[in-house]
Amino acid sequence: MAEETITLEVTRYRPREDREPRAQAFTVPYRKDWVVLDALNHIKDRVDGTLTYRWSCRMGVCGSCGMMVNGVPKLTCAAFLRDYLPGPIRVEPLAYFPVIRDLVVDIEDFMGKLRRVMPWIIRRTEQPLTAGEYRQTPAQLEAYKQFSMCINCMLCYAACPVYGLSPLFIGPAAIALGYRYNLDSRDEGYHLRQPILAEAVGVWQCTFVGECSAVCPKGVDPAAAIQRSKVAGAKDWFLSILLPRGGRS
Amino acid sequence: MSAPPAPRPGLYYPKMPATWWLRRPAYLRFMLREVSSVFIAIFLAVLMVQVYRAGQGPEAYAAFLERLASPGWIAFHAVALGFALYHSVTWLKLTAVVQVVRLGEHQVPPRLVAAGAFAFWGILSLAILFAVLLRS
Amino acid sequence: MLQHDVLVIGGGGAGLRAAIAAAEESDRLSIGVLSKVYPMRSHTVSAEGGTAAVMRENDHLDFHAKDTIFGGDFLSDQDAVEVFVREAPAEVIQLEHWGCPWSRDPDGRVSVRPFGGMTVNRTLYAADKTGFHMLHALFQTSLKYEKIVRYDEWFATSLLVEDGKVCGVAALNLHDGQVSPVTAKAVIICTGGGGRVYPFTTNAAIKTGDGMALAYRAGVPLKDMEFVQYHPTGLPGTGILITEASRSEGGHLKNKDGYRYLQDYGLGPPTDKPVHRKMELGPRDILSRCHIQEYQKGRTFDGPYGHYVHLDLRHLGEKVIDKQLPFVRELTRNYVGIDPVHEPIPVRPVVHYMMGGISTDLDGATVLPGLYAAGETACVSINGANRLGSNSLTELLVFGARAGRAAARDALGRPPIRSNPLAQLAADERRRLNERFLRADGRERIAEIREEMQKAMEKGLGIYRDRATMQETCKTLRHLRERFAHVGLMDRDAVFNTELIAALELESLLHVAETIAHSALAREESRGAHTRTDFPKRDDTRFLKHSLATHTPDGPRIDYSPVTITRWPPEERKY
Amino acid sequence: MSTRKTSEPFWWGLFSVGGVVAAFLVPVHLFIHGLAVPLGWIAFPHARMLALVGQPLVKVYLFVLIALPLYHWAHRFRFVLEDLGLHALRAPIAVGCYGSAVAGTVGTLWVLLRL
Repeated sequence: MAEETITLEVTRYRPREDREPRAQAFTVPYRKDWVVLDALNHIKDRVDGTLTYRWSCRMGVCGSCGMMVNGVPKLTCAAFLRDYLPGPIRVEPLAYFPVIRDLVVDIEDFMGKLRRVMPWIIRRTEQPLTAGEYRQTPAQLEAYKQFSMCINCMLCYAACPVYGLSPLFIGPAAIALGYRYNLDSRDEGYHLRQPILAEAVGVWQCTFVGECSAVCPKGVDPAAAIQRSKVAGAKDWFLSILLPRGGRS
Repeated sequence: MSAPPAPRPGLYYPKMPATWWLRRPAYLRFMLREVSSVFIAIFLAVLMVQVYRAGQGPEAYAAFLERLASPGWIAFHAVALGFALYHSVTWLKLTAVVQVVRLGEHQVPPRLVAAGAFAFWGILSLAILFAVLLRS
Repeated sequence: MLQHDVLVIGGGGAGLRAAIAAAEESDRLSIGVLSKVYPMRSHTVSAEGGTAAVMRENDHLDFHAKDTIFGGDFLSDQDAVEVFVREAPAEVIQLEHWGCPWSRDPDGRVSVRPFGGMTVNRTLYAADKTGFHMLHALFQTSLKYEKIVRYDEWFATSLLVEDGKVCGVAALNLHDGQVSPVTAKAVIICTGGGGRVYPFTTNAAIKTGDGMALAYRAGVPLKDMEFVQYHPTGLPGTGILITEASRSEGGHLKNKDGYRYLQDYGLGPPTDKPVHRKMELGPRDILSRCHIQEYQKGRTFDGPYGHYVHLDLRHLGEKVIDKQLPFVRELTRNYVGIDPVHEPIPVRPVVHYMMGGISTDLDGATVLPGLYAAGETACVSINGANRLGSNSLTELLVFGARAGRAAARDALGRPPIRSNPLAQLAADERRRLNERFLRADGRERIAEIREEMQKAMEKGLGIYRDRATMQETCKTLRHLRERFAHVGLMDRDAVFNTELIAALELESLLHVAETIAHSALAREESRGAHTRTDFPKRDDTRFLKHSLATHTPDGPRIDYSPVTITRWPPEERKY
Repeated sequence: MSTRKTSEPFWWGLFSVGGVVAAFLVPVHLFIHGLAVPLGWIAFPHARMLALVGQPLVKVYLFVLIALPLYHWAHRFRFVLEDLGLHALRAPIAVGCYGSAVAGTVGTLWVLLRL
């Protein structure tokens, strides 16, 4: 009996030899419970050991295996072959990022930006551990929880044409994480963090395409975080005009 | 603003063609949304001229209205109305996501906020139409 | 040359906690964190249920200690457990101060939930993404420390040892393929476990026991490797973890007759509300064995991925599931197309955690001067023969921090490292990788050897074990090691050579598999997760001791060391 | 506040307000003035028009209706041009767009105050 198969058109790029990426077709067995990542693993283990990509948890939480599947940023561990029948399926590296090799992109730019938004709790005075936890009501937790769900998978950057056009843009995930700490009732670092979010290359670059939120596998809604930071930034700006010396310190 | 990161050798830097917004339906919808502002602006400029013509006297005003009745302008305004409606729908939907509305401890779901905004928009539009009809 | 005072290998929970602890110990220290993946990709991210610490008035350090020791079938070192429970509360509060979004009670205190084998509610949680939130809180906090220098996507290929002291590692930078020495006065291994020696595991692809093998190859013994924990509730096929929290929130395990079978195995009586240590809140080793026995009685379901039972959450209702177990719902919907609000979840036991690891003292120090270890990769040992759920996240905090501080103090007291001999050692390592993998023309395929190893491990070192099959597995593993010498790579590129990484990982896996198999073969008793059909009873006279596997050219040599008993003399383990 | 001064919040603020005005008010006016009146569905003779715009409140209303959405247009059009690849011309584009909106505002004021 002939085995059912499906074809993947996978982007290949060897930095030492290729000037441009090219597509290579692989035909793999089709199984209805296989995801795109399973197909890639099949190719790597049995067909071509040089195929290069990242993956790890296979349960949608480590954020390693983001790629463009038929032009849309996806976690390949959660993209089932059956949803792309009859194929072929185009598998490309995440858009707008520099490509290191094949399906592996360079995310150092994001790592730097993440650090810039100071994604940690900032306090004027640190309560000693012996005094126990900072109290935080379930409602206070709810206020920022959604924005703490980011797995740094970079799908939002790959969906964001603004990032593609202007790589200086801080971008959806980093802004959402900065905003997450601004919303945390334990944090007192708004005055340090918000100016970074509200820089010219920060929230103001965003034109609210909204695709970052559409592709987010964790429902973070970075677009909302960005727009709300704009509202806060505009408020701060007009306040600083009205009360040049007062307002928020 | 810091300088753009220097390209590193060995990496492939993808280029962004000027037609990027044709690549995905969502991008195209975004572009149409942005372009709606052009149609709105043109309409408002026309409205301003209409007010100006009214100040110049009945003849100038009538001539202007006649010009507006030409098929070209009617077509333009029909298209512009489509864009204006598209702007309103997208704007109100997105505003509901951006503007957190709280009732006590709880956040009002964005869908509900949007529904409220749409209702307000409808009532306001009817009121304006009614006011114009009454006066004319 | 890349030089640091303290070098942490692995950027997961334990590694980041150790790095921060070292950074806070002294301003004068430079700290490196070297990891084969970006820190936020580490497997800590997949932990779900929670982290245990005594937080409430109705609890006591001694209760936590007793539960842990009892759960570990008295193989835990009790001095280590006492340190562990004592330092746990401050560690979880520290993490709270660092922004971890713990679930909260209405009064603003962190919430606690029951967990398997615990007598009191003491498991803090962030819904059912506790590991994810802990890892990201630690990672994001670590960004605050400028003296923590990261080497993301670097693979440590060997320890550099000079004059009997660890002086750093040789490491492969994935981005350019260069092997460089990274020197340090103290090295902390925090690379997690090696669940990938088995075919069916909750463990991520990266969990290949690299750190264990690194230490083992340098002559450090691996302790209690025979104890491998099966988690009773993984999804068939993928092995995706369905957290124990789904049972502590009140979920029921049912066989194909819809019967809560755990009551037949001394865990009853069944109650509607979960009762500590009863029924579904029994310890993982026992629940996994019950599953196999149900299967043998023909009372499990049969599916394309073998036998399974049902984890039924329907009676909890949508509200509870969405608030306390949103990830379970997300996972089952995405991966098996089942909504736990309306349908029971198919589950079966799956390899989850290694109680054993690099043998360390209470400060994470190994017998090799300058080398430390913490987290799943280490064996302190607090988990004994069976770890209780939610102790591992606490362990990586407590012993990660202790190892970080101890390594920092160690580094402060050591003279500068002489770099010349190390450059030579690293050059040797570069040559080894080149000749062994990149220029070799072997015919053996990585995937084939890996799959045969996994099959052999599942067969001989599963939930139930006996001498004959284990001997067979030992033989197979030895044979695979010989085949591995002839492994051939298709990928000869320097840049991001993941096939080379896969080969190095397979080398680690084979070492780890052998230590598991040989340690298990030598332990002729049943204790905790190590169950032998030919020796069904615990034997305190002969085996109340830790096994130590030491590397020799002919495979692991097994020795023993005593278990530290302080206040809890061994007794029969009955729930 | 140590924020590096950027005028972006100011223009974004005007853009937002203009967007709100455009969303709520423009469609119905577009319908009336662009279609209904020219097509004769509604009569809108000169006398009524003049009487209407002579009222101060109506003048304010017309100012809001016409001037504010111009900033909405300016902001969006600026980014549309950038999106189409004119990145190198960012500064002149911004000046041109916002400048046009300011000119439109002055023009609107001039027309309304002359009446």
